[in-house]
Amino acid sequence: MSVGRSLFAATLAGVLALAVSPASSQTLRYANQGELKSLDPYTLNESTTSAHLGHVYEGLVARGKDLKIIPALAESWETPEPTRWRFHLRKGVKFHNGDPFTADDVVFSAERVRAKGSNFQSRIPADAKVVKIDDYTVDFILTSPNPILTALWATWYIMDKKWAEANDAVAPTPAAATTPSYASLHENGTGPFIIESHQPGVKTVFKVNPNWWRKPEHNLKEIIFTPIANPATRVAALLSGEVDVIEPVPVQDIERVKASPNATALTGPELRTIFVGMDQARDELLYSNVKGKNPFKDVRVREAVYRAIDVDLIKNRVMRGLSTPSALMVAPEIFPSKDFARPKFDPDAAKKLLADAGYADGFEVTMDCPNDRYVNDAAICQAIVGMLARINIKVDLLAQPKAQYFAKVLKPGGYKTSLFMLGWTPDTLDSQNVLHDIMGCRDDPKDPNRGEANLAGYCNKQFDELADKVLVESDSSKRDLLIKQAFELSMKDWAYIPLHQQALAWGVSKKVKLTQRADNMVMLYWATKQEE
Amino acid sequence: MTEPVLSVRNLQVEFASRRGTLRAINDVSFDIAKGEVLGVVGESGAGKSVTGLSVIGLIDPPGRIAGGEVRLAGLRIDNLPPEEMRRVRGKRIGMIFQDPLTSLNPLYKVGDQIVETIRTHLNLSEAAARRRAIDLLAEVGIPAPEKRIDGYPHEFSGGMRQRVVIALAICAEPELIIADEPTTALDVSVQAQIISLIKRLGRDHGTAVMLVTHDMGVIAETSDRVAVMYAGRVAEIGPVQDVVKNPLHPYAKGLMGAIPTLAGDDKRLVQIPGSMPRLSAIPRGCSFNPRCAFAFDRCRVERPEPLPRGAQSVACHLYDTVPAESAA
Amino acid sequence: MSEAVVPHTTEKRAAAAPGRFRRALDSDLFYSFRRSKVTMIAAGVTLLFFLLAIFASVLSAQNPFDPAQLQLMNSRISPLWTADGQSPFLLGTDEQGRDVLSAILYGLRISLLVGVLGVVLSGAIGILLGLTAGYFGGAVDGLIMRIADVQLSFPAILIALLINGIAKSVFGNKLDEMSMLAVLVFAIGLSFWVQYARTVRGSVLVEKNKDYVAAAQLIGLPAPVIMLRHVLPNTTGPILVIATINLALAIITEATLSFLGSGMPETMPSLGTLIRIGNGYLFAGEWWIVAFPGLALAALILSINLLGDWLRDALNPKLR
Amino acid sequence: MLAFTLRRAIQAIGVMIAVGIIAFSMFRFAGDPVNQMVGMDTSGAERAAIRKSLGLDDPVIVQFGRYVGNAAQFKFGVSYQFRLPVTNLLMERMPATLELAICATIFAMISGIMMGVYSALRRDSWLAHVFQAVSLIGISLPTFLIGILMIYLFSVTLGWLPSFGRGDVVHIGWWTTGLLTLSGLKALIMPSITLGLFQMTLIMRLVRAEMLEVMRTDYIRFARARGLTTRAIHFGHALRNTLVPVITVAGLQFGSVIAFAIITETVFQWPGMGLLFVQAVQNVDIPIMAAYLMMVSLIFVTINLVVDILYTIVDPRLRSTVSRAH
Repeated sequence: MSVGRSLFAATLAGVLALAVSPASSQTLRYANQGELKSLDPYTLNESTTSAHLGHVYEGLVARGKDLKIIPALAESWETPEPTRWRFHLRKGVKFHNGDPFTADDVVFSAERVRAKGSNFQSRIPADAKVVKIDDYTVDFILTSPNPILTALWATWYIMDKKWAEANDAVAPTPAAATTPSYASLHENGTGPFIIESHQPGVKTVFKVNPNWWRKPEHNLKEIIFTPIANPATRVAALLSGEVDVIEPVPVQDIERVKASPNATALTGPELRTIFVGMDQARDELLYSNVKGKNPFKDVRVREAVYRAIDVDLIKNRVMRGLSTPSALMVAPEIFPSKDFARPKFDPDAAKKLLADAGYADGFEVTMDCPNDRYVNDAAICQAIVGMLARINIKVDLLAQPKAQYFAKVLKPGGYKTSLFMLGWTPDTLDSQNVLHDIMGCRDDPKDPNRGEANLAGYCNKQFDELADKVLVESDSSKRDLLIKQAFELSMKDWAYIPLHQQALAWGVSKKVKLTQRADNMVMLYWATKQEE
Repeated sequence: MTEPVLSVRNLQVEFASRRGTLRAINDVSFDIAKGEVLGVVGESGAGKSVTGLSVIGLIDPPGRIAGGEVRLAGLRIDNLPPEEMRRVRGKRIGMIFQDPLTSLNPLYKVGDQIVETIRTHLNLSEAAARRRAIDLLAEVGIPAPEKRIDGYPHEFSGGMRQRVVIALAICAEPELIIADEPTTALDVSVQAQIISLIKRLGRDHGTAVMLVTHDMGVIAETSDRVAVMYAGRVAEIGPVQDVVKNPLHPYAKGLMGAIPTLAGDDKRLVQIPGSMPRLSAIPRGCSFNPRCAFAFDRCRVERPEPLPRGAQSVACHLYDTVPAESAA
Repeated sequence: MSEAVVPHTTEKRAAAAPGRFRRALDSDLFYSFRRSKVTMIAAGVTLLFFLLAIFASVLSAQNPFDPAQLQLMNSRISPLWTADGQSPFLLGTDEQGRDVLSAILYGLRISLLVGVLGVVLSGAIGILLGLTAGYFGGAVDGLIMRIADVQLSFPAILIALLINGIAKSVFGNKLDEMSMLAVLVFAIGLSFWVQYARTVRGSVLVEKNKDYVAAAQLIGLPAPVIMLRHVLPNTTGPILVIATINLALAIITEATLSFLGSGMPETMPSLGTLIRIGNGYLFAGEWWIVAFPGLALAALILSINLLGDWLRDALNPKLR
Repeated sequence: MLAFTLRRAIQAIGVMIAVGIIAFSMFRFAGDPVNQMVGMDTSGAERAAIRKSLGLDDPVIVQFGRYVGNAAQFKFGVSYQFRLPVTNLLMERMPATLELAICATIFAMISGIMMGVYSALRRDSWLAHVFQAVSLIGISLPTFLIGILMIYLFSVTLGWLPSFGRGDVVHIGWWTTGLLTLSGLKALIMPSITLGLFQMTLIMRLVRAEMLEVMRTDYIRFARARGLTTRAIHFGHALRNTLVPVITVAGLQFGSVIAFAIITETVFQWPGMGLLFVQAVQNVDIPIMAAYLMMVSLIFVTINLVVDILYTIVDPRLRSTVSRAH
């Protein structure tokens, strides 16, 4: 009876599914300002590309709607020893070409992602060993404990060994490849969608994968992705109903989109922190009228600049309320703490501090700023220029497209900046990345990668020691304490001026239900669209 | 007497301009009989070309015929509706312009232009029109017409082009040909040929010709009668021998004096002092009075009307009150 | 973009009508000016714009180029006559609290400066090259005219983009607002010289064969000087027409460059930059940020074009 | 004729070489492509390796030699952004741009000639004045503003026309066309008008001026004196003579249309070469920029050549004496 009933139910469900699914499966049209730049999942570590590829490829782990690490191709894992991670793989998973997914593919992918030309080499420590135990069990053996080993694995996508070998795609396609490899033009993942056609910069069509191992939460039969770089055109396409989802919506258009009868805007805090930095490494600023000394080396000047910037006003006026002023260099989702408050906006104190430092009449300095990277980036910089003008710091603003901007201020360009604005999302979703990359001393002989993105050249050995302890500490409460101490130290030094976490804003048709994730990755396998 | 081919009566042509209305033609009357060649002579600006254009109805705005009438074989044509006037042009009145270099459309073969004109006016087939075009070209003296008919205008010399223009003017056997300075733009050697061609065609087809020129020599050679124009009026009109030998109007005298004669006598060319007034500043009374050696008070206040003097007609007060005596 | 149009007519005219301009100026020009109401209005508007630009600093509520004068508090205020309007911001304010009216006045100054200097530069280059080509003839003429041919087939906007890009890459990131302005002037100047060169060259070729040149040379006067005295007056009319039309084109070119991100920076916006910025706020309902600069630009260019049209017709009696 | 074509062809090659040098030297300095190719967290050593593998560390002269050698074989390398051969990318995008440019030109020619002829023949009618006003406004508003306003009106407010893209395209060999589908045709309307508006204005004014000029010529007067119908005079004689300069200008303008498509394509997200170029500029994608410039130059010189030949076909005076002095 029970067998009969359940059989009956299953049959009924099947019939229903057959009857319903053709009608209810929908085409979702999606437009993003960015582009799907390569189909080889190891070529480019860039969030838009990773998000797109996340529809066709999967990692051992994934991030859920709340960004928590959840099992994906690995059903479960454990750490029998601090340096050994054991992953139990999901059975019955097939790649899009029908190849079964096994431990060999994991071992292969682990080698490929660390090979020369991969842009994701740091996903797995270079000295880690990956060992196949059986077809569905893999061990990762590390040389030192790493509590956040899987933090970045949601975007370490597993590739098919057989397919790669058959198509001469064993080596990852380097970003600088001069001939496209098979893997950069074709995909063979395990994910919920299959790329049917890909015309770079024009259109990419994703068809649903009927053999996906997970039960789909979406009701889509295909996704048509179009990059639309021009913000006004993108918004117009949404308002006129030509696309169902856009990312991002310019902040000034959010109200308009919300007021529209057929679309709405999904907004929420993003993990990216926008901050201002001052060059405190050089003895003389590159771009200033102060000669022979560097005013930003004086902690009073740094505090003055900090106190002269009114982040609330920026939030209300420039960001239209869609930003969260931040005391820390990381978002509260990454390091939730109630112990930090942003030092108060106080232009009079700022003036006094400047006078104390010997700059009562102010000084001149050039500020570098991107104008096509972050939400209203140039406008924020302009506002800051105005605010600093009131404490007599005359700022010459150099707002440039990101290509030129990054070429100038990043390490390869020689950190050529005196005052700048930058945004940062720790892709490990962990504070340690910020402590190490942005606030660690540059030119550490033991760790050349420390301070890689520390454009301000802030350097405090005590701080670096704390950061190193954070890396290896596996006890999370002890770890949080260390992080807190590090942040406190940097605030005492007025090392950086965090401004806010910008809001992410997606435009979504009223026909579409969608989950918004704070890392701003648009995952359409959680989207449902009403019948048309 | 048979009806003249062209009869112009009291023609007035005005140009509206920002300095007021200018009268380019003022009370001009003349007739041309069948087969007759009327020469119209005068300095530039005298209104001779405008007279020709108003006869064929091609005065461009802001010009307009303000008064008088033009009759073609008795039919009044100055007030015809545009479409009917168009049918008159080319069909009943042919026109030849000054510059053969610019009269032909450079982008069309000459044959096409002739055929186009023939077929506009005569109900002929393409082939028949082409045959006629070849005949016409032969008639105007173009060698190897069956070959040249497919040539473009720029492949013809100036004289040859003017022959083509003439062929175009006569292609529908018009009753009247208006030739506006047909030889001015041509070499002297070619001039005579063109003149004799026009004369021959007029004779052969019995066509009336109105020959507009500033060249008294051409007139003397070609015309049956001559009209001397000055400042928009006919100063004197009459048979060509009479006017040349015995000009009545002081202006005509001056003009005739300007013809070099074969006699080669020591009489110096008479120069008329001064120049023709601008249309905007035509003097009161006789428009010639400021330049006239014989002018008297009446000339300065009263406009002289044409007076018949034998076969001639002259607009001069000298011949009104004191007949003939002071005219020497 | 109209470079291909004007030479066709002006070259002919310059050759056919020596001294026409001078004669025209005596009476006809002024008359036809007085006769056309539209032209008078256009001239009035153009003059007004120039005056506004010159006296921008006196007329403005604030100096929009000085960040210290911008109050973020005052951002996005709608025009005075609307419900949320605030004095003294007659036409409202933008995202940065910049008074739209002041920004327009100062932007007008930049736009006109770029336009006028660009036109002057292109005129100077064009006249010089035209004189050189016409006077020397031969290989020099061939070379200059070939360059002109090539350049003519490339739209000014692409040339300006190129020059802009080259300047940017040569000077790297050291370009501040004033040098950006200089780059724009340079880019526009180098994109628009061809028409002048052709006009002047045509006129030189006509004058060169005239007797007085030979006569002047006989008595030992330098021919170029003599020719200059004749050539320049003869070409003044056509050059004036080209310059007027090019002024409008130059201003639009600057605006377009700024749309493509190669124009004046946002800290010293021209009208074009203001429109580009404001464009982003159109959907948000903050129409005044783009509408007024747009209207100002359109009115300015329309007036200049009307003047140019009238000038071209007035100097060409055939068309009257 | 052959000698003439040959001379033009040699000139064209000269132009291409000059453009090549400009393209190379400009893009040699246009910012560091490596920054665009990798994420921000890529290490300095990795960046240096990429630079080396791209040959960006070689002496300039070596890089130029390599560039010329490759360009001569139509090899422009691989796009830094898309990691695809640039030639393929451009060929893929070319149909979109050419289709747009041709539609814009046809629109501009037809409406421009009609409006120009009308306003020349009926100079003082109110409609002629309206045309004049429209033409002035057409050149007084920047293209991008017109495009945005049209999108706002026809896509967002009225919902009649698509705001971006080409709609559905049909593949015919390597060519793609939007002319065969309804959505493709609808998508063409606004971009074509936006792009063609300036040309329309230009052609209209040119036609009007030339027509007025032609109408005053002796051969038109003579044609009237021959009693030809007004139709034959206006459309047979006057228009044909007017069209000679119009063809020249429209032909030369076709190059401008392609270049101006950069703006239109950006506004309407039209997947053509212009959009690719703008994206390449933003991303310092040197191979695409260089190839675009070369490609567009090639189109320009080809057009010039074609226009010259067309010219000789339309104007018989030039057939015998082809030396067309500029």
